[in-house]
Amino acid sequence: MSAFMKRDVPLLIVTVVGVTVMAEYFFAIKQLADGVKTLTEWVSIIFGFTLALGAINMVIINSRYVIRRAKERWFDSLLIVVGVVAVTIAGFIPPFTRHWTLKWLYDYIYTPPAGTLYGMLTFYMISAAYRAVKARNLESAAFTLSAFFLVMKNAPIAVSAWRGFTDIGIWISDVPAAAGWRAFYIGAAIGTVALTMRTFLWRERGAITGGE
Amino acid sequence: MLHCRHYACTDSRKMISEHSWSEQALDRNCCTIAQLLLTLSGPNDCPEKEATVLIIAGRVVQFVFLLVFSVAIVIGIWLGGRRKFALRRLPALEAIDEAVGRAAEMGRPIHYNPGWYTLDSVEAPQTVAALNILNELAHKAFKANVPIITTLIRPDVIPLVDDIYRNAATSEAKPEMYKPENIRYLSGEQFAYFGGVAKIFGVEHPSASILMGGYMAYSLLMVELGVRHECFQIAGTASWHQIPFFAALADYTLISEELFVAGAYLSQDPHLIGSIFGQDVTRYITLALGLMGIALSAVGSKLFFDFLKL
Amino acid sequence: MSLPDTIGMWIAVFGTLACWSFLYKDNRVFHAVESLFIGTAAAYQMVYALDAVRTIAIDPLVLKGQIVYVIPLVLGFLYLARVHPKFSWPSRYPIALLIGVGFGLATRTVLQVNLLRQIASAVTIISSDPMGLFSTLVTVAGTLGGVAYFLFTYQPKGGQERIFRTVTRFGRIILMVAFGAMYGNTILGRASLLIGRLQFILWDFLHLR
Amino acid sequence: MSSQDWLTRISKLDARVVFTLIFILMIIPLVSPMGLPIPISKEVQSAFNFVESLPKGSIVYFGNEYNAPAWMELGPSYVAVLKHLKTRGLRFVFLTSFYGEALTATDGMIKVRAGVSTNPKLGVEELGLVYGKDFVDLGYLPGGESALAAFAANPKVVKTDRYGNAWDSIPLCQDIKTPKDFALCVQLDPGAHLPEYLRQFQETYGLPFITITYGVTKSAYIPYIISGQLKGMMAAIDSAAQYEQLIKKPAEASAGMDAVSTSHMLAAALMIIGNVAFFVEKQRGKGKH
Repeated sequence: MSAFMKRDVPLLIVTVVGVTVMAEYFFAIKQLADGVKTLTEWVSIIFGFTLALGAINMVIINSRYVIRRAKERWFDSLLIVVGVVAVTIAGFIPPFTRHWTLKWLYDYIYTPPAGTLYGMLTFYMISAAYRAVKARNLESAAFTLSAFFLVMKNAPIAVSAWRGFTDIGIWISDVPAAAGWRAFYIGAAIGTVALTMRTFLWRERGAITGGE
Repeated sequence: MLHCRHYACTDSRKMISEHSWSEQALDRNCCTIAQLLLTLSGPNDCPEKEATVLIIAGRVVQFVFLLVFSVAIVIGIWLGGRRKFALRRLPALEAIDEAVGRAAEMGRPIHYNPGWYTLDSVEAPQTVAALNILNELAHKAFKANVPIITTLIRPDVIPLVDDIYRNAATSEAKPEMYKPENIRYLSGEQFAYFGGVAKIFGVEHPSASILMGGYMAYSLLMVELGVRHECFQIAGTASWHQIPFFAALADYTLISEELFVAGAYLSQDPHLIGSIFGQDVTRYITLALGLMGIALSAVGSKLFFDFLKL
Repeated sequence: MSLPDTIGMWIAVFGTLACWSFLYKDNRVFHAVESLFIGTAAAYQMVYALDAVRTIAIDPLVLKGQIVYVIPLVLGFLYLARVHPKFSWPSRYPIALLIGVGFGLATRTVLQVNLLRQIASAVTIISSDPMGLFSTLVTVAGTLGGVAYFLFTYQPKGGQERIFRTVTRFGRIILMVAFGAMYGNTILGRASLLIGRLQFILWDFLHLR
Repeated sequence: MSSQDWLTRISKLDARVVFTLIFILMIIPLVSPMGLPIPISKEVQSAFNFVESLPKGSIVYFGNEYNAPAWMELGPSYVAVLKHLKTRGLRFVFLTSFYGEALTATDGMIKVRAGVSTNPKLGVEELGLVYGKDFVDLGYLPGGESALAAFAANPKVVKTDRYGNAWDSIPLCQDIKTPKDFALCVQLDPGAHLPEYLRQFQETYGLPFITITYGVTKSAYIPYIISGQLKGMMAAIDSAAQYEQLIKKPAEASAGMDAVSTSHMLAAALMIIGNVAFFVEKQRGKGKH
């Protein structure tokens, strides 16, 4: 197939769709609004297929490990494949997603590790604070001090010892930290607009066509 | 006729909140499905009067700025073809060569993750920026015979990574480096994904871990995993809620806008470098706008705020 | 409590302990639990998304004959065709659609949300008492310095260089203050989740209260 | 042992030692509470005051959006507010429109499913609430903001409650004709849906709001407090503990606050020690060269 169909048409779709979605926000034109509504609906349909592709990718790669009996690996891969297949079967038996097994899987297989690992972040945050949050230079000193005061602000025992921790903590987050975030957001905004323009003008296309 | 209660005339619009995602929620308002032409009569009495103005009230200034910024970038791209611009060094991007060099020396792979967001989300540019970096990285790595293991939390980028691998392997004349099994989707649940990455680190011992794109809570687990396995780490994100962990723990960090220019920076394409100059022009405009606002609000004028509400 | 719930709860406790074991050492039990988690999570999300495809697209197509839904379904299948290397390129079409929508959504509001409003709040004078004025000064200088930090192509000459370096360094410091504050603040939220887990194990299972 | 060894050890402390310290310091206060004082913040105090000021029999609307894994961030505040409503003799209505899970506070299984308890019973159940009279659970009305708009325009759009009882058969529902019949909206917010709620209920009907949200969202919502759109806000476990103190019914959050204190003090102490060790080592390094 020609480079036109393989490369140029997809790039053209990106630009046309992107500009349409942008225009819909600024202009009160009914056709545009309807068009974008249709597009977003299509996107949500395609999205379902992307997850299917993901599951297929997972099953293919992991069944290879199982078949090859890959060292240190095959058992975990088998569990992954079993997990995918079991839930998929449960999900395709009527009444589909309203089947109680799915709810049960969600409640007891899906939620507990997620919640636990979320909570485990505490350990990593505190140990990393010890290992890495050090005043090596002015920048990291700023990081360290501001982290320290916010920690103290959130500890009731520290605040009841000295009310000042609250005031300092609030001042830091409302004044210098807020200024820092603003600069951060402004940078992100400019970067987004620039990347969008480079993409829409087909200048930067490493991601979309693999650099073709 | 349908009356559109536009946001510009409500209290909530007057409030300025700090965080972009809540703002994005604020911005989704009913006017996107407006069936009528709206008024431009100013923010205080907008709902009822009708005039034939095409741009939705409250979005005029945004539109003008978007236009001006886009034009600045386009001019930058054009100028880039005729002039050479010098760029500030970005150590995090130069460290990519170091990462590849180390991996080649040790004979180990590099781990890459292009972030949390799907291609159709409002944070899609972060993911695309991350993939642009992966494209440059793949060329360097495959040239040095270093495999890249890309772990994914979003399956919609699988084809893009596959294309990048294939083209990099072809253009570096290393067809054996194209290995689709090095693209691994590990579920869209961040903590399950983390478990999968931990397994890969334990078995394949990557020498470097490069984390780019938008992130969620798992960012901290990822950098700590890298520390545990003594990986050389380069991390970059424009997600405000995760950048602190990268800044504190990774060897090199790309902050906010630096992530978006990374692809252009690495490619060394003069047009793209020109567009970075365009970005700086928009920054001067932003600074000028800010100074103007300060001057006006110092003399007690509300003009600046009224202007922004247009 | 029903039997499935009782069994489920024991699995949940086991899962919690298995995850904690990772803190001590990378181990097989942790990976087994995580592998099961990966597989179920991926399939769970897929099943729900495909169920949505059924209600959004297939039902209207089959039951009401809305032919237009053929387009997104075909685009979806092009994605799946990727599995075969020969049919890899057509998947660029649905991807292009996704990226177009994503970029459009991102760029249309980004200036309002991340730039104009931020400037508006940066130039608001907080109050006229000395502390308020000082705060305003820090806000304004911090925001402008931070924005200047991101300049990529500006090449200062001679005397400007020192001023420029000072301004951008100040901007960088302000960014670090923001990052540090976020780091410190995040511990609280994470700690409360850990406390929930600990209460579960200590109080409900070990009855240590 | 020379001070040199001591310093090297301190600065190269194994992460596992830190993990153990965290475990110990968080477990001790949970097993034997110390009852450290809990200072009350302005947002929580004003939320409490507002609920106190509502006349008996008022109806409170709960925008019931949340997901199970985050129970500890939202749940304790939620239960504390429910307890307060009951003791004040107020009635309440639950409705979910963003999160399909539609888990509700009175369904004690939520705590079990959130993995924080094996006891499918919540504190509120002991208060003896009567379904249909004291509270009603309208379940899940899908559609996000458009669902909110529909409900605001005509509450009867929710034809049945969660259990399939018809609207007209529920005594409490007879007192709900428009959103103006609500005295307050308590909104649970795990994902920045407050603006949508405010748009649909406050701008049109002037409904007062209290939000219960994540710790990280707190600073984003402070402006709403300043502008008076929010009567109060609870964010993360510390606000929940404060509310529990105000209603004088200490529960899980209050019990957890000692652990918050100890973990934060540990973090602060480790930061200080790490930096002192770093500086002393740096000075020594300078002395040598």
